[in-house]
Amino acid sequence: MPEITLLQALSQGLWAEMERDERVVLLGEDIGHAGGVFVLTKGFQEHFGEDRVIDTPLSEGGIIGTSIGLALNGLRPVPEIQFVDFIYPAFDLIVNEMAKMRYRTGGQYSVPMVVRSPYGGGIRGGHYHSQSPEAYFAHTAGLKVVIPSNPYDAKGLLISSIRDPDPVIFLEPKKIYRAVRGEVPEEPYMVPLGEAKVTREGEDLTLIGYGTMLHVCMEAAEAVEKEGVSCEVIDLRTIMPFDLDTILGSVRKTGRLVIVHEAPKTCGFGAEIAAQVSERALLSLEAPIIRVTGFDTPFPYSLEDVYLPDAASVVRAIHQSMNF
Amino acid sequence: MPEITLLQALSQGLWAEMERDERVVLLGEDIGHAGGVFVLTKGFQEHFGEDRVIDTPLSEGGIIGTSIGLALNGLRPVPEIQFVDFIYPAFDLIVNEMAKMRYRTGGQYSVPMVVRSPYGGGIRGGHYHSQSPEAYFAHTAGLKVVIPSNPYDAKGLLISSIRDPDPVIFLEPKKIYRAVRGEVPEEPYMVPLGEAKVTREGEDLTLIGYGTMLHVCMEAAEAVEKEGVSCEVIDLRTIMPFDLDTILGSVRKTGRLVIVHEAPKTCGFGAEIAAQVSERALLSLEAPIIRVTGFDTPFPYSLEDVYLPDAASVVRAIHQSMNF
Amino acid sequence: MKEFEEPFQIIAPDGTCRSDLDPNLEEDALLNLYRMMVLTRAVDTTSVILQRQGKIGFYVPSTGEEAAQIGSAYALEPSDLIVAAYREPGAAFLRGMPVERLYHQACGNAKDLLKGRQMPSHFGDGSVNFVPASSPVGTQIPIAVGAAWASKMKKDGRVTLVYFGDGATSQGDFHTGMNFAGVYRVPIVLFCKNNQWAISCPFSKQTASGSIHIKAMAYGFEGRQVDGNDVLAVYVATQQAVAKARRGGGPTLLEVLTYRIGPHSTSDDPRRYRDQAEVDLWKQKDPIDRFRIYLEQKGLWCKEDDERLCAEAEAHAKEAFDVAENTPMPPVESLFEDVYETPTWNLKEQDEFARLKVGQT
Amino acid sequence: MKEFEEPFQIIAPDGTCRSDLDPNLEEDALLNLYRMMVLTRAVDTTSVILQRQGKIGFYVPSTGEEAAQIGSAYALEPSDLIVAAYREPGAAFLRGMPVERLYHQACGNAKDLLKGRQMPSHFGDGSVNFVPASSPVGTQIPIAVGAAWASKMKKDGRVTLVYFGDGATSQGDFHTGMNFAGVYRVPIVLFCKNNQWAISCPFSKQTASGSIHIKAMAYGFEGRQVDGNDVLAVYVATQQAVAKARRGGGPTLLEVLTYRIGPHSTSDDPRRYRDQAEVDLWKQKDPIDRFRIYLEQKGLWCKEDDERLCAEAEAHAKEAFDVAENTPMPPVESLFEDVYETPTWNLKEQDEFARLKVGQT
Ligand SMILES: Cc1ncc(C[n+]2csc(CCOP(=O)(O)OP(=O)(O)O)c2C)c(N)n1
Ligand SMILES: Cc1ncc(C[n+]2csc(CCOP(=O)(O)OP(=O)(O)O)c2C)c(N)n1
Ligand SMILES: [Mg+2]
Ligand SMILES: [Mg+2]
Repeated sequence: MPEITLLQALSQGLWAEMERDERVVLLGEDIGHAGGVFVLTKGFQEHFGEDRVIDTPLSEGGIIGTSIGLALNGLRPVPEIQFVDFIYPAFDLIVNEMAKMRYRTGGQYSVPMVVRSPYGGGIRGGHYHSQSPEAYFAHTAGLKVVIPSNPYDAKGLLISSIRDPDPVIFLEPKKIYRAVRGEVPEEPYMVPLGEAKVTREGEDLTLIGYGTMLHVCMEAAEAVEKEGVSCEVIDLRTIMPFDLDTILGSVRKTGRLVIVHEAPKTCGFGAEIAAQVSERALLSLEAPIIRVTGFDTPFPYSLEDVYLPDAASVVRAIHQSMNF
Repeated sequence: MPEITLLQALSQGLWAEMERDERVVLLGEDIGHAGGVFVLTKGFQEHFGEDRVIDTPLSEGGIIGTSIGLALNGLRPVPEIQFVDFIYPAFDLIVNEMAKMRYRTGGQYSVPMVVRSPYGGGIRGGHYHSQSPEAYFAHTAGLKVVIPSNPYDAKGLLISSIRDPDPVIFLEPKKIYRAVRGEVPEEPYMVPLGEAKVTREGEDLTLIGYGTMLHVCMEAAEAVEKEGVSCEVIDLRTIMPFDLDTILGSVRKTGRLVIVHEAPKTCGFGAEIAAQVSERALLSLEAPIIRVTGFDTPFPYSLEDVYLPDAASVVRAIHQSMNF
Repeated sequence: MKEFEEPFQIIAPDGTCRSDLDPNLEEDALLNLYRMMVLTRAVDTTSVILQRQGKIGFYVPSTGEEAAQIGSAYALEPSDLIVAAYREPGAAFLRGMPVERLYHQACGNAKDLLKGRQMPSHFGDGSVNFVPASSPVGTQIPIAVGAAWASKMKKDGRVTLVYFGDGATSQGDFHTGMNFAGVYRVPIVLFCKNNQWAISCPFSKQTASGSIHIKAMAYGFEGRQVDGNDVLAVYVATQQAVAKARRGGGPTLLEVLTYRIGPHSTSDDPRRYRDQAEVDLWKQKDPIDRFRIYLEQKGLWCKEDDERLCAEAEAHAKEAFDVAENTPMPPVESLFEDVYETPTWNLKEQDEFARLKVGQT
Repeated sequence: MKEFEEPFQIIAPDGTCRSDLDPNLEEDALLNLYRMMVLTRAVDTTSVILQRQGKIGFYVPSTGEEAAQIGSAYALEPSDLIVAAYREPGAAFLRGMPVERLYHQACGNAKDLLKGRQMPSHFGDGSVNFVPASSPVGTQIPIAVGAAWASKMKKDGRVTLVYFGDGATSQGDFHTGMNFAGVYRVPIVLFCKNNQWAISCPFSKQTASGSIHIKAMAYGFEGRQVDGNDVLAVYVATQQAVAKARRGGGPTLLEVLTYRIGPHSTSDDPRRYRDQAEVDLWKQKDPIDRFRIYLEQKGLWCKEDDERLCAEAEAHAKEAFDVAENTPMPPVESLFEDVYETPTWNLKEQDEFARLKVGQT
């Protein structure tokens, strides 16, 4: 199988779904003629036409709002928000309409659609090109939230999201768009939503990450292996609904948990995992659950490396947990 | 001291600050001529004039956006969002501008302002007149989030918020606007932000609530007292920054914790408390922390009593914790 | 220039008709329009009473705005889509939604198509292509534009009509919806019921533009002002906009001038903020009275007919409510349906918890 | 009707001047305008090279848009407020922000007034009443309207000018800002630099309205189209709008027609989406060339002057960058300042953690 980047895998998945299902339409700023600011949709408009790969005016509210209508009237829109930091003009439409359409109409209408957006830090983007807002969406009933960490999952999860009957927020870790490569089958395939993946088995401590941070977890796990600490690493993949069984199974085995995410700590998604685990597996815990996260500040520019969780910080947290 | 309602206390606090500081201006839909949909600002426009009590067009984005500018240019706006369910058209302005203005300008500009809004269920409002979105704001660095539960605190916290140098989201539990009365000094006073209040001392279990749910906690505490269970009840009052010391002190004493809020469970503010407590006081915990919360659904209409945490549910959680 | 023209009118307030503009509808059609207007008024009157009696929790009256609702909905094909605000029950009735459904929704009972999840007056009925309202003002606009756009892409020949108020035009959603409608020339009628008030905000304070139809210039398509208390004018103007949309001519903004005779909702007391004199003035332009005079002048209607119809309509409303009132509440498990197509584990768990709570297990 | 008029112009592309419209600025003033335009161009050219050399991370060029920036900023009093987008360095320089500050900001170093928190090209300087840009397109509009409104309330005589692009007019924030500006008649100049592109989106696909100034009709105040490559026209039009605002006449929308000669930013390659022919056409309308011819025709300027000035400006830019390059990075603790006026407990704790991380404890 060919090795391709995460970005290429997403591009492939999107292309495959557009070939398979003519109801799939893409819309967003600069995605067509220019091929997207990350060149993810390069060649799409030439192939699928301007009616299915739509360059929109500069309005996230317009993009999401009309996408909801497109979905409600039978299409399968996959709107792109150029950077997720710019999704908030559409926040009302997302939380009050997209998330609630099925519920508020008693199931008479539904809006299957996938909002794709690059998220996260690591590209020197300062506070408006680096945010990780997954907790906002995880807290919003009616949304699914998906974050891949590698090319294989990226393609499979994107395809599953597009075929899913519910609206999905699909966050793409832009830092590793090109940095992470992997083998990806050329044909379409699905990676089911809601299932985490144990990317490394271990006995002593569980590390949970997703997106870019999964790789930080893996790096930390490798680092402490030399010291004889065996970490189990879980790639959450779907944030909502998250795979609690896999998490609990692992923590019951290891007794120790470190959660890593880029988003600010307070009310970040790590809090939910910590709350669930300490509620359901308290007696298995041999040490406090530690969260290694971004700080409770807007995302910085010059000091982004200080802001972002790195393997060394995760290793420190592992030590802290092991020495408890 | 006269007994007044929570609504009257807020009205008094607002009036007092407008008298004290002419930079304070109110703006919102229907707040002036009509006196507000909850009649909280009745008589304000007559007294302070149309330039300080401003009826705005129907645009939350306009209300918050211009308020940010008013604050940036030296005023102290107190915008009202008629129901917090309608705050999201301004979400971008809140999270990307209001919350970050001081940070992104390196402290050159700041926007002291208080966004007031009725929140929460219990008035048969269905999903658009009942939401509790405090977790969104608590997760946003740069914001303070305040929720009073009684007239005394309401007035003092509102005055503190207006005098605070940072932007504050001030959520008013509309279900108890008129249902809760209490003694309130006529003169202005401050209740400091960031400090919780122990509204009932106890030994066996800690209950944490805020807003309407504080009263549910108190009711549950009274109910189990008869059984010999002594609950300590904490009124959080400020959600961000929350008073971790008071929480930890209490849990270290009681060893048991039940958190109650109306917002959906997943990624609700209860998760943050649970995560903090289980990180910092794990060895004090004699039972898993339990969250009694709204469901992970949009807020319903007919079945709102099933949706909302009630004393009986809290009592069940207390039993569960005590029997662990 | 459009903005200096008079609003489009066919029947003058005194019932006289511009025969050159009369669409010459058949007798049945004319009577049908009238009946629907009267039914809408009867439901309104009944509902306000029911609310006062504590039998329903809330209601949004549309008295005075019947011509705007009925004339517009009548211009559509059944397969066309309506995306509504909350003040258009008449449009739903005209489409075929039984009055009973409005009351099932108002009661939030087990037969409510919305399963008891929204406040009253948020009715809707997918079977007649009438999307239920949500409360946030303005969101329906870009959504409707998207729905219309889908029709253009699918070439299904459908036109979408979206209702919104004068207040809604201040929202960002109005702007982005209008802009996308213009750029992609989607088959939509943007139907603004300018009833002069947004709760307590008079139109003069909502915007400085003086009118709403003029705002279409900012988006490169036609805006048109219509006398909203003249059911024929509303019908003809909407029909023309629909025809244009259907033949690929793109969107039209209609500003339909009418008046909110009643309170904003049963929770509102308009005496706090507006003069009765203004209301009285508009009462003289009552759309039902005006159309009745027209029908009478045509010899199609008489006093006895009217008395019978009003009595029937009132009885119909009451009977419909009786059925709704006697329908049980939705079951607890319905709380957890429709969040997703298939409930997730957390919802299943919470469903258990809810049953425990109500003592079902 | 406004929308059929030609854009306001004083100096034609060939340098000839409509003497009836010439504001007859003093020689010093004219030369100052020219110098600032040249400086802005020099900083642009230098910065793009610095970015290619990897010395700064990112840059937003404004080549071709100098007249729009300089002419407008020159129409303001120092105490007036500018709320900027990211493509107006010239306006900041004219106000008195040293070029060094732009580079401190671009380097995000310890002397950056923004403390290293934003990407390059988000400069600003409170000491010259120039609010730094944030990235979200459009948010500055309602904020600026609010700031102007505060001036009206305080009667401080200040006028606010807000810059935004053609793309920004599609955002809801444009709409709500414009609407509030109109309703409250605030002293603001809404200055839209229509540079024909929003990244890859040509103006023709941004809106179907054909122009931007026409959109002011939707808000009840004046919109005016100006030749944005004519620094005198920009100055005069802005000056008139400022004067009107200052005397209580309310807001003005200026659509200033210019062209983004370079890429959207150093991350962008416009060859992917637009024809070089179009660029070349606009290059012939270069605002600096045009104004130089005017000055030359007036006998105020010659080739040697120009060579000297260009060399000076380039040297100035380079020196400024050198200073910035040799300034250390902000300290770790600066990360936790300014989130709130006083750091909260969680930030203090995280500050400790951060120091541990970088090995400072
Ligand atoms: C986003 C939002 N803000 C505020 C409200 C509260 N609200 C409900 S209806 C209304 C007025 C609407 O006026 P208009 O659009 O003219 O429609 P009308 O009620 O006159 O039919 C307001 C302010 C809301 N529902 N949604
Ligand atoms: C809300 C938002 N959406 C998208 C972007 C990405 N973006 C940055 S600049 C830009 C184009 C802006 O065009 P215009 O307003 O015409 O200004 P110009 O860049 O031409 O000066 C886009 C899409 C953004 N910064 N903010
Ligand atoms: Mg209205
Ligand atoms: Mg532009």
